Amino acid sequence: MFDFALTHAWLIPLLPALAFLIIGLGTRRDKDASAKIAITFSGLSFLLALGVLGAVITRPIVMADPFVMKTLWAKVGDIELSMGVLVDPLTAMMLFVVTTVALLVQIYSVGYMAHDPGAGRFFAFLSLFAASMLGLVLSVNFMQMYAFWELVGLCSYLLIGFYYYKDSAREAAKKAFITTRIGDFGMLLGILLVQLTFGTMDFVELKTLLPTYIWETGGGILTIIALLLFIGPIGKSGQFPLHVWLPDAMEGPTPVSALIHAATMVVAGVYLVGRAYFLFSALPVVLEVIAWVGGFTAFFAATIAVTQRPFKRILAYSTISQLGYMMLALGVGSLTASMFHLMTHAFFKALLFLCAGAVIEAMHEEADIFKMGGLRERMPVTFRCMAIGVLAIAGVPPLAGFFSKDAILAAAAEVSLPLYLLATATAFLTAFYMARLLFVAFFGEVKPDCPAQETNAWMRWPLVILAALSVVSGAWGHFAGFGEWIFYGPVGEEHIDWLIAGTSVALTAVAFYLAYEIYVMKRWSAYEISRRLGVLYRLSYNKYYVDEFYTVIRNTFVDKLGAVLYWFDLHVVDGVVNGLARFTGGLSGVLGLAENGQVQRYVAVFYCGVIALTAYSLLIAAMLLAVVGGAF
Amino acid sequence: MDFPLLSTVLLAPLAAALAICLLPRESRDQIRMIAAGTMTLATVLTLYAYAAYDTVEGGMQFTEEVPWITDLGVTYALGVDGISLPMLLLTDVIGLASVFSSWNIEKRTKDFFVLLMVLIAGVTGTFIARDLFIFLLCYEVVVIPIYIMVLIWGSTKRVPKEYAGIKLTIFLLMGSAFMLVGVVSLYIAAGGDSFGMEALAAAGQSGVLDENFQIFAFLLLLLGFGSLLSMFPFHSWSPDGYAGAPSAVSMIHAGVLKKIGGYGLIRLGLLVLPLGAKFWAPLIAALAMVNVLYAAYIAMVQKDLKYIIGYSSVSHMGYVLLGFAALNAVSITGAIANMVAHGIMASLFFSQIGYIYERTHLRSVPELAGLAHHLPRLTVGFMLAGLASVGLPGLIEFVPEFTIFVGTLSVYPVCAFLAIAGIIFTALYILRMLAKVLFGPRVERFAGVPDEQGADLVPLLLLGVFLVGFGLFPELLMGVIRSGVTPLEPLLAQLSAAPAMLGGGF
Amino acid sequence: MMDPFSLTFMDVFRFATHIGLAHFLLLAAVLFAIGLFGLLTRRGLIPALMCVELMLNAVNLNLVAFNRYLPMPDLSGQLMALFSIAVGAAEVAVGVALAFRVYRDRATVNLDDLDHLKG
Amino acid sequence: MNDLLSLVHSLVNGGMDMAVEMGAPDLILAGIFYALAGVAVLSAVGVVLCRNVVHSALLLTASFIGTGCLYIYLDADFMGAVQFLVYGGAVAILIVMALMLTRRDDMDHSNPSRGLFHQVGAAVVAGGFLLTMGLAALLSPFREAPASPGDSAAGLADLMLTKYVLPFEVAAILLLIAMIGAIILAKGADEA
Repeated sequence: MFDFALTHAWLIPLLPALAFLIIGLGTRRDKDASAKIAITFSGLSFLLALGVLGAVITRPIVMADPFVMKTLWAKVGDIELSMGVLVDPLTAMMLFVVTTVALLVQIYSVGYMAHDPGAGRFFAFLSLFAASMLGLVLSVNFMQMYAFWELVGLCSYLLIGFYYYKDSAREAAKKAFITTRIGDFGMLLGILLVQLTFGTMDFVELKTLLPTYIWETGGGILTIIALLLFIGPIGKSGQFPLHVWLPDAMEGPTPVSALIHAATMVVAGVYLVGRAYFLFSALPVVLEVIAWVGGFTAFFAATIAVTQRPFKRILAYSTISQLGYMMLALGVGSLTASMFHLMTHAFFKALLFLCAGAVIEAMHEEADIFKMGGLRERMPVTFRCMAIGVLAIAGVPPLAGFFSKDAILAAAAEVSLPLYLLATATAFLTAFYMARLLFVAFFGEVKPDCPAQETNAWMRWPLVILAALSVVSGAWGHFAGFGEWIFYGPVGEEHIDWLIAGTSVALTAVAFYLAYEIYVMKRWSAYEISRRLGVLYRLSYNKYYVDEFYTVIRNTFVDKLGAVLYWFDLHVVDGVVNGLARFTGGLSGVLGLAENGQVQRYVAVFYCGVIALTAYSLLIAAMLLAVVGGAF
Repeated sequence: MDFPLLSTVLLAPLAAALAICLLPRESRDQIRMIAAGTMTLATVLTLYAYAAYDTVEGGMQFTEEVPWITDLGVTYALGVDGISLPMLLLTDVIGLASVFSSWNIEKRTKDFFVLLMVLIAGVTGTFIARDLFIFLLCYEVVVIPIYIMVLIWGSTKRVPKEYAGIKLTIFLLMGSAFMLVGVVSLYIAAGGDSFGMEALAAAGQSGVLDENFQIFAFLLLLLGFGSLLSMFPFHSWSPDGYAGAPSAVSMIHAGVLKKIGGYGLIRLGLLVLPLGAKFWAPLIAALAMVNVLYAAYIAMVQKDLKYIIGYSSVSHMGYVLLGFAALNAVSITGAIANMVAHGIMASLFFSQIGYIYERTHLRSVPELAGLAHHLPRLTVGFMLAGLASVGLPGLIEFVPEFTIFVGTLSVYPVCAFLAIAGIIFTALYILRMLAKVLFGPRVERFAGVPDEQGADLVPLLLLGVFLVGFGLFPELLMGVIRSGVTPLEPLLAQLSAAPAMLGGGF
Repeated sequence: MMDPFSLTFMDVFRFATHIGLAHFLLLAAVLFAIGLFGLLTRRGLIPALMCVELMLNAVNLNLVAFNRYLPMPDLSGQLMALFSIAVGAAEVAVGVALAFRVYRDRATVNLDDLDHLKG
Repeated sequence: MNDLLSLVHSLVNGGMDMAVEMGAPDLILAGIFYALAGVAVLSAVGVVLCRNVVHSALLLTASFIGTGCLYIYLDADFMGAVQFLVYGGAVAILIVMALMLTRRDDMDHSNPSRGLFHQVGAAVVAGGFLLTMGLAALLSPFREAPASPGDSAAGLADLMLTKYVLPFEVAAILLLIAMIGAIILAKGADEA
């Protein structure tokens, strides 16, 4: 049965794609039918993913020897572009995570979208997204990955802009697509260079070709290629400086935020680096760049999250920060830690977002956390799930985040002290802002006109399942030997460095305490603190003005330049054309004197021509005679 | 092959034009039915040819030959190979779609469809002719209907339609004048006994035409085909022309007619004048790069939908030129595929714009908003075309673009790099346009606009099927094109071995 | 071939008295030129037509003269002139009818007033 | 009467003989040529310059007749006859008729000419034409052959019905068409 799943792994992305087609062409007007179809196909694909996982464990399939099936998609010249499936433990883990979260989110959406007339469309897009993401995970080569990479970008665009009648959603969708497109540009260049350098884009073949290549020619060009490739993940995984789209992406319906912009799509970048880790890990310079980009992003986003007020935006910056963590882990050489955190983060971040969705729906679209309060009593189940999520992301043992974050900190500590300190500081900030979120929204007094009620069962059960996963996945991964399963290079040793773990737990505790004092006990005024911090606060609150910077860039280099070029086109290029036309017109005016409509003028001109021709032929004849001499 | 399939495809629209001529002015229904029926027949036959074409065998198939003007060596010779077959398919599919796009024409319906049929026949002829004389003849047949159609059924926006029409026509004629000189000098230089393309190509590749002549003649052809393909700086007719033309003409023009330029460059430029092509290739690459970026930038500040798509098509033609200039099998495959891809999506765009314009008489982006509320089908059409033009996988443009990039990056690294950067700008202007026109708050003035249905829906369905079909199964397209490009490989290998002559290494 | 600088009076006299092809060609040229001058200067449509007839005659004269003086096996030249006369006659008939028509439509046969061809 | 005829005949014959004896038949032929050419040219000049268009028409006839005589001089008797009949007769009458139909006012100034500027321009064009054509005529080295004796009418008839039968028929059709066309033009299609 596991073998059946393995050999039919290509069905995993195709099933949701089929659901998309059926809904899109048939049932999109029928909400219930659409939901049923989407969930059924996702469920099937989840079962198959479980089967694949089972096959990987039982067979066993190891990282060094993946299972590959592929088929020719297009052939151009002598380059074969193929599509297929590549299954190794990494893939299996991703399949499991993606199908699980996707299934749960779809179930949740039944409740969440119950009153939206566009729900059919919503389920179609969700299915398409699941298909694209699963196709990306199963990629056998860079081309396939790029193709599905673009498709998940499309789904993200469609889903962020799902409320297309809202200007903000429309703009956010556009921004997301274009920002990630900049990353894709770099990635595309990298992929093309891979093809040109190695003559193939296939992961397995590249893996075998690479060592010889480096041995023979060194890493110069490869470094450029890898850096170009890395631009893609910077865009997709919201790393600095292309992170700007991710917070805005929260304009989409909340389940989308949970599925795409927290749990799955944004980790595509991390996954790409992990999938091509044989390439990146061979190039120390690139690794260092990745580590610093990741570390900086993690800290940078955390400092912004501390001051934000909308519920989902805090979570969005938290996502950016956690993605930075994953990148950092990759940069310091630990594929295991990164992928481990990817998995746990997917569960608890999806949980947090779904809770956010529940809360915001209960609050009738009110997103500002300072307008909530006391929700603990109104929404007990949501509160408990939320609390579990917060504790998990803050790294409180024995929840999931503790194990994965600890693995990253340990890996960073081995490589570089500054990076470790940065990561630890981020951990502290993370605990603080998550505690702030929890305390402000769920503790304290219930606001007088608060409409919040507990959510319905469709939305509640996915929360509970995700909460359970957030609790156990870390410990399960840790004790079941995640590191022996997904790794690159030598197998990482599974142990907990108690010094590092102790430090981070202690810092977390301090952060929780501080948040409690400020936001629950009100011992210190948050307002006072922000006023004291002055510039720092404003920078953080305004997200370091990155968006404004980009707006200026765009206005100057895109719109103004476009206007200048248009002027050039109208007045120079077209000017020449019209000038030529005017010149011709003028010339025809002069020549037109010969043709004023009077027959006699025509006759005169005609005979002038006759005379000229005769004179010319006489001349020729005379010259001929001169040459021939007295032949006549 | 006993049944004269290609002749039927070529002459059916002419026969339809004749039949429509004989009908009274008032019988609009019969006129439209004849046009639609004829184009359906042609499309079905072409699809049959496409399916029956033997890609393993390759070469010219479905050939027909009848000596015509024996003194000049003119033969009525038709045939399709892997390069022209996709173009023929494109012509008939877009032709059929354009008939339905013009379904609601009220003004002088009869004249319109007569001209449209003649136009389609002319374009068909250029692609299936194996004789240069027939090629030129068909090309000239195309020009006049376009002019008349712009004048009578066109629309005046930024520039008067008379200006747009005459500009378009003059550029086309100028191109054909250069072409004519090039072709005649070619004919004479090759011995002056045949206009057959195979014979000329054999002469060109066997060294009968010396290098200087090739360089000179290629320049003439480049000026001709280049202005047809809206190569910078000969592009300014294209946005103005599309803006002035009725939507069927825009569709055929952007979708197919422009492609005659690229097709001619490959069929004549490369095959007959390989050394000339090699000489001018770096210049073409540089201009192509300008095309891509320059037009994309300008598209960004346009207000009129047709201008946006007009400049967008100039930009996309840059990719075709770039693929041609790299002169290797991969890039040329990409160039041909890109012509097909762009044809489908540009005509889809124009048909959708035509629908909006027909119903609202608006085409300016700031005046349109929130159409998705009232016109979901139109929205699907716009999104499909827009996303295809952004190069999304699963739609027709992805593989061709990717192929061109793979083929050109090693030959012209800088040009290719900048041209690839064009994908960002393309995304920018296309998404801006889509966002503004389709999305946003509900606008009540568009509430009464009916969505596409019946005949109006046909272009969307027809072109959409190809857009998605060739996108999901690119081998359907690439396989046929490959069979056309494979025979060129020895020639291309020979060329790439020779040193670049003009600058080189842009 | 005559060298214009070594012509003596006798040469000229001999040329003037020995009528040959050249004389007829010159005569035809003179007639033609007169007709042309008339065609360019007359204002009326019918006088212009008359001048055209003069020019046609000059041409016919040429044809006949060629037939007479050049080595010809048959009378093709004369026949050409005959056809030319036929065509010329047809032309006169149509031309006069046209003039009549123009006169009826526009009440003038003045060529100055007939400039419809003007773009 | 007979005597008178024979006298003239002998006079002419005698004159001819005398002239031949004097070694000057060329001179006489030249005189005839110049006389006929003078008639043709001077009448042509008159056609162009006369102020009265009726005079022009009459002089045109004279010029035609002069040309017809020159045809006879060139051994083209039949051509001369045709010239007299067609041009000297039919065309002249046609033109006079047309003049009568399109003229109402004073005949004395019925053939107006253009201004001096136009006249000079026309003179330049015509002069240039005469110059180039004259030069061409004088400078061209024609190889002249002696006249071939023969019946011109018979020869033409022979050619017309054998070698040139198709152009002959075409010319006939052309004349027919011209006739119908002229009638329709003159009468107007709606009336006809």
